[in-house]
Amino acid sequence: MSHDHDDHGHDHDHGASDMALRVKALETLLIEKGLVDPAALDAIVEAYETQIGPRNGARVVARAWTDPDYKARLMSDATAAIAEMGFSGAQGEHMVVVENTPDTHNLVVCTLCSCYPWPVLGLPPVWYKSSAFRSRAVIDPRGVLRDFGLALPDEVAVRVWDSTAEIRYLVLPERPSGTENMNAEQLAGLVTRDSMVGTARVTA
Amino acid sequence: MSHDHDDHGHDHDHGASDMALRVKALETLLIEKGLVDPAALDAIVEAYETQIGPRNGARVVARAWTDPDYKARLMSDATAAIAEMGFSGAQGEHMVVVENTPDTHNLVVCTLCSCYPWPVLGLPPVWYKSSAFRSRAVIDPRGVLRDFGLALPDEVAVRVWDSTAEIRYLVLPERPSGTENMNAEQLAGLVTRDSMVGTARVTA
Amino acid sequence: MNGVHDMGGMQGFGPVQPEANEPVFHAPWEGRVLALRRAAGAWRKWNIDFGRHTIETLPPADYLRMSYYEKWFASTIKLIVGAGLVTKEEVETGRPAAGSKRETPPLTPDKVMPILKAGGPTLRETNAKPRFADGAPVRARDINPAGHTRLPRYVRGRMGTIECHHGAHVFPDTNSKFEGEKPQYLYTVRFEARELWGEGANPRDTVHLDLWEEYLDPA
Amino acid sequence: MNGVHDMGGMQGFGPVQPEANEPVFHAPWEGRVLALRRAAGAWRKWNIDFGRHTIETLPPADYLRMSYYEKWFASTIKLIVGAGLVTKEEVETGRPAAGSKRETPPLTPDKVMPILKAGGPTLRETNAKPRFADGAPVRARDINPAGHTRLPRYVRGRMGTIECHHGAHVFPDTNSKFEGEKPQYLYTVRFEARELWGEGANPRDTVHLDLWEEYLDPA
Repeated sequence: MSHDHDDHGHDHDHGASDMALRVKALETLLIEKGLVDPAALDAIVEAYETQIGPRNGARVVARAWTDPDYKARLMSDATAAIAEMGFSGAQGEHMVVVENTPDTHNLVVCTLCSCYPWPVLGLPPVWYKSSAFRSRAVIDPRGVLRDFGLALPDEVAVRVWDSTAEIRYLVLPERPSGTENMNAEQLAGLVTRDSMVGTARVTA
Repeated sequence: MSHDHDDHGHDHDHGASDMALRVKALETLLIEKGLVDPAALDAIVEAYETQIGPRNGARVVARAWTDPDYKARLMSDATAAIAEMGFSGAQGEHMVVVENTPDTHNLVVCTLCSCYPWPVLGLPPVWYKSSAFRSRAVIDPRGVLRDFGLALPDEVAVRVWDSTAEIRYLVLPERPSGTENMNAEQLAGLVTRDSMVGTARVTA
Repeated sequence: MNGVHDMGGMQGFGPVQPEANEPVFHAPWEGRVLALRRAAGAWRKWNIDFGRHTIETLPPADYLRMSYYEKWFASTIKLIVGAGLVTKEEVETGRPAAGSKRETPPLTPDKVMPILKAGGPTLRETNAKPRFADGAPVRARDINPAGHTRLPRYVRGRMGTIECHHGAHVFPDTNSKFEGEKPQYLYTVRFEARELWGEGANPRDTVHLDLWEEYLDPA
Repeated sequence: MNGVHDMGGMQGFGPVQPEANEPVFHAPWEGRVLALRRAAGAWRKWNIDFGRHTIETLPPADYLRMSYYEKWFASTIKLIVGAGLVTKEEVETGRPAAGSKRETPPLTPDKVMPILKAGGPTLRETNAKPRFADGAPVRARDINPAGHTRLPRYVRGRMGTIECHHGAHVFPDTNSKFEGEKPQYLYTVRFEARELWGEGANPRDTVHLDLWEEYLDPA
């Protein structure tokens, strides 16, 4: 799609540095008014930069691949099974896990905003929040998957999960062949964020 | 609806003077390449500034009010009846007239772009082309009419005409009482553009 | 295309704001854009349906931000570059490419009023019989074409009633892709507001659309 | 509200563009916006549904133009001004109003992880029986509320099948207006892609949404 207004491109750059200044000004105001504690702000940022991210979900997936009892608990009560691993809370209060099989591929979206299972996947990537993904995932999921390089045969059913309520979805991808001798930690290293949203497969 | 980005307001002013320069540059290029004749451009602008406007439609309406035979022709073949008055052509190739009555109020919109009956009403006003009008006219026509100060009782049916094809609609408003002694020319002076789109009544 | 241009039924754009004593143009450049579009159109390199689709495919955020004539201007550039009348470089520099030939404009001042008065009728002769009679119940089809269509989303899958037909008209879905006029019967279809918007709507209210035969199924 | 945020089924936004090795934040201010929103939320002056609606009611052209954290920032200002935590003038000048009292922040660093780990569950006890059994056919209602709703346009009026319920959850339509939690059964409803998008869709494909009891009628 061509964009005839190259001269408007500056808005974005202008916008970015402008945003840094405006956010700083608001933060300063709220601190001065005693409404927020700057150390609490630091702690929130640090939590999402270092602790709450897709490695959590990868550990859940790897354990489900290697521990049949855990997998059974995960499929019947994902919230509790994920909490066993120490992951819980904001934007993951009510979890459901959906399993990919040779016949069925799952894809998660939030068409109305950008709901995403934070405790297991961290903050959503830009593409997940984009209008392109939010709009097309429900009407053209196979086209979206092709954008990610994943061409599904017609025979594989696509199940799209639109996160319209407070249930959050995690895709349990298929364990790749050739990984029979890997342990859970090694397997977790293979599991990508995109595979747990449903826009990729896990490869060995 | 509040707009937190006052600092983006400049985009519009910037945009306006910028547009004048950009349009001038394109016009100059097309003239230099021999693609357009500047005198033809002047003639087009002049036509819509001086000849093709809502006074045309007002004359059609006034004649329909005063000439029962004309009104019958107008209601059965609007395109031909309007052409009798000398009005025809671009964006009015296929005309239909819809009549307001004490029981029925008609409102014209184009939800997909801004189709409008140019030969009888001229170029559309900004509000007709606005997202607010295009979106709400079909789902909340009574609310739109209230924005224009026209509160319709529930007993009056509202018919909305969405101009999705090349048929163009002209509303024949109700002739106001107290105009029994006026001639067609005087009546035409009362007929507003909005009354022929359906967002106003004609008042004496 | 289910684009942001397909606005029927959206909420959140605020009140309609009429402007008292609105001028025909708010700045001279608006009139020049209108004239340039018409004069460039006289080269007959595109049709009205392709032109509309060119506006619809502007980036959605731009579509909402731009004024009507800004959209026309942006889409006119897309049209004339796409048709090869000018190059992108010529638009950017504002100068004809070195050695480019000087054309002769097809639209001269004497032709302006005749062309505006003639317009571009879309009614076509047909030997076909209309599929639907006046008063027939119909359902608008559930189609979601990626290209241009004039079947708005808000009526798809909904039941309506044929009011009348207007003869056979050029079909925008194919004409916009230069795949032929495919003329077919065009019907005015009446939809109850309650069928479209649920029980909150006034039971007396109706919405009428002009829909091509291919957009409709018997109901 | 049928706003531009209700994007399911729209076309014309182009391809999805994944970014290789995307950082958690693309600039430090993004993280500060996230943190400010959470820390201001600790004043408990609004709930998540009101917060979402505050983003949805940004001007539509801004909604499409802004990045995610720009929208959060703009809506946070609306929230804290609307809640009376700060005044518009304070936001504009960046300084506390003369004589304004200094508060004590409710969110201290030690509470951050416990609060993030706890989240805000929306499951509520209920004595009601679910209206719909697993496997029951349902139709999503044709509602068009002006306020917040989590029933997307693309399923309204469409037939689906109950897959399961998740107990009673806080109802966003009322909670967003501070009219009560009105907890009610939340169901996962399966829609055939063909029911939503017509015959062009793959007959194997389905779309699943979590919908509250009030959004559904028996079919």
